[in-house]
Amino acid sequence: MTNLTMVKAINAGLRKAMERDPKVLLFGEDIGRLGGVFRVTDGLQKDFGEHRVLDAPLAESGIVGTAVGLAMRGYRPVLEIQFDGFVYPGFDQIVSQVAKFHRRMDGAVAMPITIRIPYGGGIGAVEHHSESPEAYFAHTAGLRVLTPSDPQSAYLTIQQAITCNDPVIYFEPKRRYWDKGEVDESQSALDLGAVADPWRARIVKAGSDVTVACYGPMVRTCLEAAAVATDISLEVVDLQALAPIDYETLVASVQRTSRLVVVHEAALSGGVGAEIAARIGEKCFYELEAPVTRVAGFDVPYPASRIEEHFLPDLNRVLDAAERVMGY
Amino acid sequence: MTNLTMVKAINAGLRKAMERDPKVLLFGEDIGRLGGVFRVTDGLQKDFGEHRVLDAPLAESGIVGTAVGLAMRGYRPVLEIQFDGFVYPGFDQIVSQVAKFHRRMDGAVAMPITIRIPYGGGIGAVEHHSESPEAYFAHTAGLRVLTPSDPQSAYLTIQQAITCNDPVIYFEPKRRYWDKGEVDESQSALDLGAVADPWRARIVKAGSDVTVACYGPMVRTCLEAAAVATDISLEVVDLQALAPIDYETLVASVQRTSRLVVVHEAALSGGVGAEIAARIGEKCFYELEAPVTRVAGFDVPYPASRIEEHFLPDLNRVLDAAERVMGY
Amino acid sequence: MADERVSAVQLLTPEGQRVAHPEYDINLTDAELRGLYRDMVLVRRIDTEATALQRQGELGLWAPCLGQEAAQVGSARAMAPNDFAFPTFREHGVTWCRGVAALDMLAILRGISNGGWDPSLHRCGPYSIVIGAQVLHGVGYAMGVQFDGAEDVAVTYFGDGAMAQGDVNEAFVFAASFSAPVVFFCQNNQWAISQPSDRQGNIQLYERANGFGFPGVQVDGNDVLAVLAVTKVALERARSGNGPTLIEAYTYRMGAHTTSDDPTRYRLAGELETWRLRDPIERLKAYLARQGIADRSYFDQIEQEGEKLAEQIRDGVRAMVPPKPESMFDDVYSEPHARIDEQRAEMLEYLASFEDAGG
Amino acid sequence: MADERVSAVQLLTPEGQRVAHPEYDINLTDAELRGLYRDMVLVRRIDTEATALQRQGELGLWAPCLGQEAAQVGSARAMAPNDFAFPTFREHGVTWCRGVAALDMLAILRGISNGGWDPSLHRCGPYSIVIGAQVLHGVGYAMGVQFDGAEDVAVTYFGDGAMAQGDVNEAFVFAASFSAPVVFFCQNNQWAISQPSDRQGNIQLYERANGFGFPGVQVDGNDVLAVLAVTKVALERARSGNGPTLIEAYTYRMGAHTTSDDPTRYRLAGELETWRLRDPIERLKAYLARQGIADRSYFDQIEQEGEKLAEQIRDGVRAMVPPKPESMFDDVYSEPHARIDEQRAEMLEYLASFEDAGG
Ligand SMILES: Cc1ncc(C[n+]2csc(CCOP(=O)(O)OP(=O)(O)O)c2C)c(N)n1
Ligand SMILES: Cc1ncc(C[n+]2csc(CCOP(=O)(O)OP(=O)(O)O)c2C)c(N)n1
Ligand SMILES: [Mg+2]
Ligand SMILES: [Mg+2]
Repeated sequence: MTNLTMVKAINAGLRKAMERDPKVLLFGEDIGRLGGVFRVTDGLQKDFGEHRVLDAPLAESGIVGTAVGLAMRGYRPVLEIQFDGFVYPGFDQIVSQVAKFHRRMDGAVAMPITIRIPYGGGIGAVEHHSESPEAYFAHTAGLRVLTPSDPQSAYLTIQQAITCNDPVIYFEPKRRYWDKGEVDESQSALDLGAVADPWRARIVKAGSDVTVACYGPMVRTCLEAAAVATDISLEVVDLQALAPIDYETLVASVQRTSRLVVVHEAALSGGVGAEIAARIGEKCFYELEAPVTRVAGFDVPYPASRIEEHFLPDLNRVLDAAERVMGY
Repeated sequence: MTNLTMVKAINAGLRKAMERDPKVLLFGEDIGRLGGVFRVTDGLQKDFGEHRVLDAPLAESGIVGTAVGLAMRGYRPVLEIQFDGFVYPGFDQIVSQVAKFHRRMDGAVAMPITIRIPYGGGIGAVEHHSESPEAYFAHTAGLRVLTPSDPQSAYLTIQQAITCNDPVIYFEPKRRYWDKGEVDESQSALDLGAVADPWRARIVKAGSDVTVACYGPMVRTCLEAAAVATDISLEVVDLQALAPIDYETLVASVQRTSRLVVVHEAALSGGVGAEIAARIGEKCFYELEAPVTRVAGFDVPYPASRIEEHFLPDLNRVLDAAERVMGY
Repeated sequence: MADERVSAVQLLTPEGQRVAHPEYDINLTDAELRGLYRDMVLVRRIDTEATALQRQGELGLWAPCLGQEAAQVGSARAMAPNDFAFPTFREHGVTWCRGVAALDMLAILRGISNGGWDPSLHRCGPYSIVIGAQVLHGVGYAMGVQFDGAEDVAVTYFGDGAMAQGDVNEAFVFAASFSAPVVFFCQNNQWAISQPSDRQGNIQLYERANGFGFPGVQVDGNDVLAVLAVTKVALERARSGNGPTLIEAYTYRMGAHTTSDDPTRYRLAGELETWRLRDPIERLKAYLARQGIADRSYFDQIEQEGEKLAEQIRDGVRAMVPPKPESMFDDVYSEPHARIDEQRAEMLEYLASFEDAGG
Repeated sequence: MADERVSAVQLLTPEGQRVAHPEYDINLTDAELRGLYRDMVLVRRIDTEATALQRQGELGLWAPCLGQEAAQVGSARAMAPNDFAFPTFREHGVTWCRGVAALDMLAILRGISNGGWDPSLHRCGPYSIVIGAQVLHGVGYAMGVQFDGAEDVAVTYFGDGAMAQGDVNEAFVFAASFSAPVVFFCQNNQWAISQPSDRQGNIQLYERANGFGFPGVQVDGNDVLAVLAVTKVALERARSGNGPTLIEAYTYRMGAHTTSDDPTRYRLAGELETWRLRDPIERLKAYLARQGIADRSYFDQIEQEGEKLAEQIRDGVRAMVPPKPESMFDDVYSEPHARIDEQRAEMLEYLASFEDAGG
């Protein structure tokens, strides 16, 4: 066990993946000598060379589009999008090519592409640097979406994303990049399936009154809420995978608690929480004692950083929602 | 009253809007001499000139991006995206610029841009020509989303979209382009507010057992289902606006029927139906006799045209869902 | 060429006269020359048949390559077996040369598949529909070749209209930056649906390349020999590590954009007449006949081969059956996916409910 | 310039010697020359102060324009009042010349706004952050000018890195196609964060223009006179209906990419030393002094003006208060919106619940 930040944990996971498979390439803006603006790829170009860790020209569609060609040639590209708000120039290649190529070719061509995107708010950044675009990708057939919440899950799931033969949009909660945690570096993705299936939700804190479903940056927030909630027992579920979502775990939890609060930073309307509310509303129709309640960002463009704290769900808003569902 | 196809009705609406305001410009690929691949702009370049109806180079980001500049100069651009699947290269300009510019500038700059997109399946087209990307835009703060369902609503709402000072993504149900209907061309957008508010849902068929919420291409399908449903009385609600959705009308309907089926062609997970299910689940928690049930496309890339009929919701699937909600 | 600005490499005049070129030349055997003729005639036959089948309602759509056979066959025949082609929906001449079966080309248009063949088998990508997208794929593939230390080349096809797309220009940047072994083959068929190619500015398209740091060359796209010669040089350049070339094949879309299009709305009939005189097949035929490389009996034989192929296509297309509805769930992912399994099961159950009702 | 491939227009040597140029020249009054000096010094003072304020935690971030003052001031001072600038986040010299108050430039970085000023008031767009996006806006604006029959010109700013973006290249296509009155002003400051500008291929950036059908010119970006002269010509060209020009101002980013960046990770200190000798302000100062256009007392006076400005900025920034939380709902739409009203009400109610609890 080592105590690592999430940045270092992802770095270690990338290193493992590159050691394991020479076809794994890293590709993105400023990821080489600089090591990425968040230093996630720090040292990897030095150790693996310029043909394994490639600095890309400043063009996101170009990065994703050439990755499709690299995949056709048998490579396993791991892309870094510098910030969440800069994935949109690459949206067409992601949605029309990466997501659809395997189906288009009746399975003859695989698209084992991982697209890493630092996402979410809470770091006081300027516009376009604090977006939560996960719903766009979760709604796109052909993609898988993963997001880790702590160093250990980051270390494992980044390897699993790279090993997966399907395209994975890998959202890294940038405000948690510098959180530290114990990481078991002896675990290898090859025998992870049994230890930690990335496509399963994790109950990170058991509880009995209200299930709180969350992911990425909000897991810590919800754990903090659960810790201070004196008279309500919260069960915190880290979804981990946003596409497909593990409803088995979630339904089982809601069947126990009868109440569900979903928490995310992304705008409320049409967010991932909407799909969860719809599904749980169906699957747990008779069990629910209160409507599925969402705590989310508002339906406005991400605000200037000095007021983002009012946009982002925090401990108080989670508790407020928990109290509301208990009041039904 | 004239009997017009939806294509002709939109053409008439565009003409009205252009006559009313010299700042209205049409911009898109092949919309001039050819009149657009669906002939929606037929004859308009001839009548208004090459500076009012502009043929654009083949570059969607360029079309949307220059429209932002045109809007800054005081124009009111109405863009045509040739097919649904070709809006993605323009996604960045739509999401990061068109949607956010007004807020960014604290209201100092308006973005009265209308983006017309023929959408949906049912015409037996090749890949990328039958997409239903409305959820991406409905989830994007700063945009409004409208979709007409028949010639009369198309004639009115296209004018209202253009008159609106906010950006409107205007989805045209291409499989209904050739449906005919009575259009009252004497109605002008200037006095439409009272007659037909585009932001209000329309109850297109009253009923008492199940509310069926739908929009665009599915409205006709649901009306047909309602017509053949002998033992269940369906109330068909044409949402018209997908952002913002008129929950007032919808909630009132569900309060009467206690049951809701939502129908759309777009993929189920994360579709507009998810948000509706989530909201109605909240707002009508005590009234609902059955879970909100969705009839939608599957979570797969749009299939080859010879099997698209199995992807698209049809009369039978709507009836099947209605029966299911009645069975609770 | 009529247009004064055009400075295209030519080895065969429209009348079928062989001319010399200071930079580009090519020596082909008689058999190779006859082969090029055969390719072009058969591709045109496929094209005509597909157009006819579309009219009969057997195909949903068809994008004819009529008039562009020399550009497509000449460039594709220049490729080595291991080179990789990235075509658009109009490149039937390219897919033909890559060994894709005619019926497989029609699968998309028949609406039974979105692909049609295994790219690795033919070293030829699918018919790409989103304008410009495949050009980046070609560059990425070429980068992979480079990292492999291999000597293959990627050839990406696109049209004059595509030169406006961001993706195509980004492809130029990436190719130049990595000095990737790729050939950009642009067929300037004068039209992007209704848009004339000069709408993009008062300049020849091949000149775009220089500003990105690699050479551009314009070739008479209706001259199969010149196209072959120019492409060979570009391929060798790429193969030997000298990076990309942009080839502009100056040609003409003699047919409609697709069978859904009505070109009389935007272009004058006279234009078509001018280009009929430059027909790529007639040109080579005249040369072969004049040189005694082929005679009437050879031409007739190819004609017959074409008729037979057409018949096969007719029968084959009619026999093509749609896939099973539930196949839409196959290959969406290559690893197990709960949501897909659930929805497939739902569909099957739903479909079965009709059978029960019927039975 | 040290780089042999560089062929930049220069009117003032790094030593402040006035040299002639066959094509470009300019005659400025002494007052104008002093004005350019004043602009550059004050812009640098704003820049230094902002960098300091960021270190003190008063600003979230700062993107210094250190070293690029001549490129920015020279081009912006060439513009007519009604011309319209489309800057990026680094163009403090441009916004300064467009009359934007220094404190308004800092609003974004203070995190209290995503804009900061009214574009129509200054005829200057906001600091654009998504690389390349504003270049298309500039072209669209210029198209509008053209449709209006007006004579304004749009000047769009972007960096060497941005030359790779699809949007920038599409902007070239649209501008050429419509012959739009726009000037593309690219500051090649040698770096796009950690990427050296020659990564885009072995060619000078200004040469990109020719292939799109309009002229490109390279200017010594540290020579404010040359920049002004070259920009004036491009503006006149656009104004008189002759379409776009690409100007590559060859300069150097002397500071970090932003205050979050650590350039020692990717570039050598020697580079900075070389460019220090080409400092744009020292160069003009030497010329002014040598020519007797300004003397020490003038320089001191500007220095003092700078100190006063810096003080104003310090005080002003500290006094800037964040907007009300509920302001995030303002101006999302310009017409009533039920969902927004509902959420604003919810927020206000929620916030009030704390006040109740506290009171
Ligand atoms: C991104 C995108 N936008 C629009 C279209 C619709 N479209 C199909 S072909 C075409 C014209 C293409 O012109 P060109 O590149 O010259 O190729 P050609 O059709 O002449 O072979 C257009 C606009 C598309 N397929 N993709
Ligand atoms: C679309 C997009 N991708 C990535 C970024 C992150 N980013 C900000 S500045 C920058 C480098 C820009 O380089 P250049 O265009 O040369 O301008 P400079 O910073 O040198 O002024 C990058 C990659 C961005 N802002 N937008
Ligand atoms: Mg063409
Ligand atoms: Mg730069």
